[in-house]
Amino acid sequence: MSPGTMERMVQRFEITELFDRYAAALDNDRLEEWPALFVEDCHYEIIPKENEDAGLPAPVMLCDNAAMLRDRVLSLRHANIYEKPTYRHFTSGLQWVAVDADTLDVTSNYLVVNTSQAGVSAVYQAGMAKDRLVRTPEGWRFKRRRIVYDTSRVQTLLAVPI
Amino acid sequence: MSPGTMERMVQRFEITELFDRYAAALDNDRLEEWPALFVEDCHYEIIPKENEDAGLPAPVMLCDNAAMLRDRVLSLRHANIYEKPTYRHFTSGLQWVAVDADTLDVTSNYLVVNTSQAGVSAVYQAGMAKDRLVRTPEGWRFKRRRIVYDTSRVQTLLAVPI
Amino acid sequence: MSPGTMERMVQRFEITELFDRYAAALDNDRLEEWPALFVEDCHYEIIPKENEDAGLPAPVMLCDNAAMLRDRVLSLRHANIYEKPTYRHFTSGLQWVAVDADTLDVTSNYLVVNTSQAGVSAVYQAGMAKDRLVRTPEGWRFKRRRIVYDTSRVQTLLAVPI
Amino acid sequence: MDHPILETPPALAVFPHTDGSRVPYKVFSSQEIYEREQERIFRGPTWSFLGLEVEIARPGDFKSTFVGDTPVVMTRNEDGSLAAWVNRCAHRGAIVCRLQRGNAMSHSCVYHQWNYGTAGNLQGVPFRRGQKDMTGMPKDFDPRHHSLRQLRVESYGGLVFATFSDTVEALADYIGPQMRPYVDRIFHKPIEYLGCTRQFSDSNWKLYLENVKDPYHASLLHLFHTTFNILRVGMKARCIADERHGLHNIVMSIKQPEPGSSSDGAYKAQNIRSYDEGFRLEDPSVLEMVQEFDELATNHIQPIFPQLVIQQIHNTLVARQLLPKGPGHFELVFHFFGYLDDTPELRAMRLKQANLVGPAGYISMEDTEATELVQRGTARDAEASSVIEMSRAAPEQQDTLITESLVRRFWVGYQQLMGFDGAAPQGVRA
Amino acid sequence: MDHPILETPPALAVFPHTDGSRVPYKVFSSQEIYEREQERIFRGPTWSFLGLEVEIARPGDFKSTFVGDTPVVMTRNEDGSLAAWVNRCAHRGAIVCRLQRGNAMSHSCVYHQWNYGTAGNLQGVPFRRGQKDMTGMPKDFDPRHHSLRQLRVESYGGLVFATFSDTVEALADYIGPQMRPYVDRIFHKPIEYLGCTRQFSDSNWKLYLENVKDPYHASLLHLFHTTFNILRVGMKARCIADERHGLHNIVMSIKQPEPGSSSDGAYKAQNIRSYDEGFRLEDPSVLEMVQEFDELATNHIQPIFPQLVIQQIHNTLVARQLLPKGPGHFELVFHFFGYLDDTPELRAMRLKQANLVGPAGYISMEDTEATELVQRGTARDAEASSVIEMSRAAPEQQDTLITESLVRRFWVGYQQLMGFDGAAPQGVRA
Amino acid sequence: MDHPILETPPALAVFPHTDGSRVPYKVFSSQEIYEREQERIFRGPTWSFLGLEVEIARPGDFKSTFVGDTPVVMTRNEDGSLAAWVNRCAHRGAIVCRLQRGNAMSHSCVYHQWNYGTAGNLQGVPFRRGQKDMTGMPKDFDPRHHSLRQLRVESYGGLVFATFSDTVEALADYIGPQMRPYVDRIFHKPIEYLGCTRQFSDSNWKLYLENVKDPYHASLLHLFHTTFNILRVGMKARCIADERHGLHNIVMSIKQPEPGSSSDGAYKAQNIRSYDEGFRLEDPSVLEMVQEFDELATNHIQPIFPQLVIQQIHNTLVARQLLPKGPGHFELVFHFFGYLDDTPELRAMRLKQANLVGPAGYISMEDTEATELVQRGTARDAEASSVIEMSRAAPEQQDTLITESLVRRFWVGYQQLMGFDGAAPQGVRA
Ligand code: FES
Ligand code: FES
Ligand code: FES
Ligand SMILES: [Fe+3]
Ligand SMILES: [Fe+3]
Ligand SMILES: [Fe+3]
Repeated sequence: MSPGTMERMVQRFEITELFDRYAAALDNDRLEEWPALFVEDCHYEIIPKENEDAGLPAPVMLCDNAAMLRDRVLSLRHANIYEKPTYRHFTSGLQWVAVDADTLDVTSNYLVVNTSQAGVSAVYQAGMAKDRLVRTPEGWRFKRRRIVYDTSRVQTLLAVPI
Repeated sequence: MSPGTMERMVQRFEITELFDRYAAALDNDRLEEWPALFVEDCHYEIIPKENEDAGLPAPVMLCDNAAMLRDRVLSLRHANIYEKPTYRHFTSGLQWVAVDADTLDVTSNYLVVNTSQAGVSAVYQAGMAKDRLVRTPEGWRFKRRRIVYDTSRVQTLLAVPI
Repeated sequence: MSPGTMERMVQRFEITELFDRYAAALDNDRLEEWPALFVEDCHYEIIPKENEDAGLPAPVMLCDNAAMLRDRVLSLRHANIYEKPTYRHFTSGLQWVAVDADTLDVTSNYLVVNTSQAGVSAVYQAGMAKDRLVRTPEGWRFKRRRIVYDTSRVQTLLAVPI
Repeated sequence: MDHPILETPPALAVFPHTDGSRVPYKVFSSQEIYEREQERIFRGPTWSFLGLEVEIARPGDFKSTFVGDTPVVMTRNEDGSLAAWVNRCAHRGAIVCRLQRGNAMSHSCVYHQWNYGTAGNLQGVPFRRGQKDMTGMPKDFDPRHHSLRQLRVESYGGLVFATFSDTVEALADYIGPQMRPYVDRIFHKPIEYLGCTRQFSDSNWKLYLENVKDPYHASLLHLFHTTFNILRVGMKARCIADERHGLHNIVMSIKQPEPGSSSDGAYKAQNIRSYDEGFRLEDPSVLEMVQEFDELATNHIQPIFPQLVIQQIHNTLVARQLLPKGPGHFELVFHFFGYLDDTPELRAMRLKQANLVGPAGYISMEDTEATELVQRGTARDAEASSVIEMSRAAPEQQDTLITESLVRRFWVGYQQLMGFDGAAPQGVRA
Repeated sequence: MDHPILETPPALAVFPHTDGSRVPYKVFSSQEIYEREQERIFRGPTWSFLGLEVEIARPGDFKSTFVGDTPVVMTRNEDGSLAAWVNRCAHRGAIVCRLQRGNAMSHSCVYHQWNYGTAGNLQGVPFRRGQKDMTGMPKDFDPRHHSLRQLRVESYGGLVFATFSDTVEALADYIGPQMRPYVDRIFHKPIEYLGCTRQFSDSNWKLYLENVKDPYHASLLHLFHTTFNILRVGMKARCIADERHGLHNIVMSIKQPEPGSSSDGAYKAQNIRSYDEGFRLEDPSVLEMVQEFDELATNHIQPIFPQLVIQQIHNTLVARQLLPKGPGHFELVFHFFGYLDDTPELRAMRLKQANLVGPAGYISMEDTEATELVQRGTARDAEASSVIEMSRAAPEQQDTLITESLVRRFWVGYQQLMGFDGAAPQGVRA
Repeated sequence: MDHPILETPPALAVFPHTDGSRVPYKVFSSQEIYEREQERIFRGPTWSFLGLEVEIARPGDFKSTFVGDTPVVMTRNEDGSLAAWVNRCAHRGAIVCRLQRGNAMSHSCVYHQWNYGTAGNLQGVPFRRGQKDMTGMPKDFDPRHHSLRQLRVESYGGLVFATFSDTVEALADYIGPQMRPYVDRIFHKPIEYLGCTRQFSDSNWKLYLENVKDPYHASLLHLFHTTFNILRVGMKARCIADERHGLHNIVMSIKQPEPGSSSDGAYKAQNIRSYDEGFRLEDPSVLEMVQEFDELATNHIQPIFPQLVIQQIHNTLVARQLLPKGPGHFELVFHFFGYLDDTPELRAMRLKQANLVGPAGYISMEDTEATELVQRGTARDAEASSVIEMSRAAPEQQDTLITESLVRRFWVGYQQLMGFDGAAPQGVRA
């Protein structure tokens, strides 16, 4: 086994652990766990590929600190009216570079399948995630997560984060 | 690498190997291999999330030993009439805890895409799996597998296990 | 950890790295990187399961060397007219055997979700890949990749490789 | 429901024979016929099954469901009485109740918060009297005239039904003297709700009714018993259509109880036999049967037109709700239940026997497969007809499973309700 | 647009009252009505919003969009003028422009390479004069008669509109003297395009217009402000329908500017208050507001019928384009913009406030949820009607948000355009 | 097929010119026209291609396919003869044959096990004579009157066709004296079936026929050859429409064989040339060509109306089956084949050249893209028409690829079949 191999194996493992926790939290209605996967001073954004490709900044969701993430959850729990979705996240095409010992820049494909109250499951959104992960005492956390979605026609609404 | 890391890496690897074998068997019409991934004294169940959330027990499939799994395969091969599906299983959001050295409790998301005889592929079912794995001489096997599906409206029928 | 375990863990890791690079290239419009994942003397083929099961050879795409892969990319870039797709590849059910120290025979499930210009995402194709990987100085490369697709009814056209 | 013949364009559907033995395939695919069914059947002189009383046991409990394809909510009022209303806000038409199940002593439409009581009565309109110098609703606005559309609701044996009709007879009379004893057979003591499963089929809702009224297909389409050489000893059949209109019916397979048959499963052994050439179940427990009714029937299938099919197969008990979803689709909701006094063993057996029925059922999965084969086979041949002849020469015969009498009787009743023949429609009234 | 009454089958849609207070639900689901809307509204005497001039700033810039559901391309000609044409090749009907956006000084149809100028004029036909002994096009073929269908195009304040009508008045007159000042309020200086987001709803396009013309729902459906106890100090309302036909309107919520409110965000503090029993935002910055207009309005919602809704909410600026996609669907395109002279801070604030609007907006996500609830609630009841009574007794009142006057006015104008009443339709002409 | 004019509502479709040079776009989207096509074309006096004889070589072999959108099964009888029947059970209408391909000496419907011979004749009805005291089918039930709907079947050169018509001429005459020599050119010796690929397009089936009858688009839409500077030496064209009705035709591109061209691929070198400014293929082997016919044609495209297109492109041989799936969709099934006596090298070349055609074909993928562009471009403009003028002044000219004559001839024949003109329809009979 080449020297670098084990290091990358561990990185892949740790990134996957984080992504799986992320999916498990959002997909099983444990939204409250979601902000804890980010550092306080973070950036979270959902933006259509259409704008990203054109160099235009308009997002559908934009949070520049973890407090805004918690506010989003609070609002979804207590203020907003929407048909509660049941997401299932799937990830592939994981690519990353180590910026330094404690920083990883990661990109990946994602698919979100949603099931309506009527019990019909369908592709809700596909796209890619552009992430920066940083090492913390609790393990890797998101310093920045930019969700760039292909599915520019958002069906009905987007309440729960991707 | 923290001491626990390698242990969890190996666990993730071994769980993934089992899940991949499971998918490869069901998705490539090798149903006969499916019961062998369970211990004899096992529990297999497919139940809608709707019932699970309400604490109600009604399942669509329920086997309380491996003989019943083999019977299901036998019946699908020789007794039941249905349009043979072509499933493709996908898994994500893997989470697990080690109950003891030889027992793992695992949850995961799943997606099953099915292709009809007419050659059209579509999302057939999404949901989560709640599993208990036990270590055997042949490796990890399912002691309990509970498929909790989101897609409460089962399209046409559910012949081949999930 | 049994002696063989680490070897298979590394193999799984390296196969996954290759598959992820493959997906990242095709899914992010970096087609030019795609042929480089094959050895020069390679075989690439896309064929419907319908024919494969019947032992019939008719493919929808067939390249018997890397030059033909590069030609396909060149033609897609400069000659052919089609609505540019946005694919997202997903893989599961990874199974492999080591033919020898430098050769792996691998099978896997795949799902390709496509998003149209109108911004609608849908299942485009599902199936399985039958691959032979060989070790090269640059790492594992495809010696042979046979895409056997379930979705026999190809929607509109198939321009970008799977 | 009195439809002058004129009103019925003769071309809409023509039944070549008067005895229901020829059915034009058009009735399975025509949007126009579907629209008329919603009006003349589901909003006509019929009672539609909504669910079980135990699903809404406590005051305020509610469940969203349908009558035909009209969204309807069934509720339990504070005084314990039942109510049902169309799930369409009296203001600007929004779905008021957005949950499938729950408990609430009032229902607010999210759009402008108009508030309704459990019975669908309008009890609150925000800013009705304005605010400060805002005027609010006009003086002549009377909330009593803007309640949700309220339906007649009645229950029988714990089964809840609703109707849009003011003229249809009381529920017990609608079920009728012939069918009531069989409903009573199943609903003779308090039940426990075990949950529901749902199945969606790409075929017309009447194809499913044809299917459950057709014992002829049972042993031919469902090969589970025969494949595993499961001996059927001395079966006696009972097939009775409601003599008034043929829309309801009962189908039973009865065997005389035998010595040794009991809840301890001793029954199993003799119930299974394997042949050298045959296949056998490793674990036949799924087919055990505990006798819990005077008459030992392995099957009790009873459609109460149009939305209910009562089912007892071995020890599984299910109230199936049949919901049309356009001409080419229907949804089935299987309501599983047991009895409050079930032993843990019996309860476990009921759940295990869920393997027999529903979307994955060993002896039922073929039914939706079959109805979809008919939908696809007939789509292009709207003017062609089926040929329903089995035992046509012996319409009175009720002790055979090899018959299509119930199917023919059904279609005759259907024609009357739909005004598809010259006869003055009596609908389902005696 | 002069439709003799005869031409209108009386049955197509009947509005029980003449004041728009009763709307038959059929108008939300009927394919026939939808087809007529395409003809009488989107291809009738109206101007449809296509996009912003800044989206096609340079000569050759183009964008594919729609007028109703007809594919249309808007372009910038070499001389800087604007053009728009139906995206259907004059030869055999293919979509000519296959990209959503781009820059090209000519457009070639891929099928046979017929080539058109930016204005849609046919300028090239391959092999028109044949080749060697091949004949080519007939002598009588005149390219000038085979251009793309060209539409009238005008822009107002940087907003680009097009129409199929030769008779409708000029755009400025169409917007009209009542509405222009409010359009000018937003479009008073050069803007910067920030990108767009899209939302697809399974409901009728008019339900969305009803929604934006309905201030009554604002505080009742959108619970964000109330949930977080965000104090609304001294709000003044303004609801004005275009007196000519009621199809355009303006809705504003105005507050008197207060000492200390400024772009430095000091406004924040007093704008947020928390109660013991209430919830509070950890980071209320999303609700900051920098005063940038004489009148401090937190909301400015202005539909210019049929395809545009101008929106200013706090500091977010959006031109919403409403596109019908069949009777049961519509698409919304949110065009976000700022001003060329925005400071980086202000620009950042506009982007952060995108959290308030659009498909994931804190105070907007409920709107499509509501329109879909109405679509589903009314589908089976085409003949029933909504009850639109709020403040009906005070039609003149314009200073209240508790009113449905704008909705009623809209429906009256809609009936005229569609020829749904005996009155000689004046359409939208004064 | 004799349709009195009265029966044809004049409004259904109006062709402005009599020469097929103007086609109302309505024919591509109207459900009503589609329904009539099923009746007058696919169930009218035409022969529809089902597949190749080699696909069902052995007795009992069968394949499920369609005539129009009616499910049909083609079979090989025990005596080696061919049969075809509508895949709809005579009992209650289920699809009888549920597999795409297979071998069976009889076919049982799964629903009630009615059993049919390979020719579709009813040969078994379970419990027909009842059982014990069960009555079974009535005495007057005669199985001979309840077979599957059997179609006329004939094959020509190994191509299997079927028709619903009793009056249409024999297949060879239907193909006709003009077209037969070209069919013979390809089907002159025993073939080997290599498999099929399928493509589904969201456009009308006639758009695909227009496409294959339109050599004008070839060099303009398909840029593969030109992009890679593939020299086309001394091409000769041949475009011939069936003079009887214009529904069938042949299009060929012929080159005189040149010294050195042979199966050893020496032909390659001179066939490829690169320019400094151009692109070149690294591996041009995909464009090699072995001469295997007297006439060295790179392309042979021959539609036999309505369901077949015979194709030879270089050395790929394909029988394309065109299946309508509603007004807005069609499916294409590419049946690849070679000759029994192919060398391994030639067989390999045919498979490699599959890269040229089908859903991923270098010189074909654009065709479905184009037909969908037309479908989308014309959907809203049902009353507008295409302009089909190329070489209209030289209808007799057959040696050019720059022509739309075949397209015009097609539409004239189509109008006759559909009864869309005043002329007494001759259909496709000479
Ligand atoms: S629509 Fe229900 S309150 Fe307005
Ligand atoms: S269709 Fe546009 S050039 Fe022919
Ligand atoms: S439908 Fe075919 S046997 Fe009854
Ligand atoms: Fe059955
Ligand atoms: Fe709103
Ligand atoms: Fe072509």
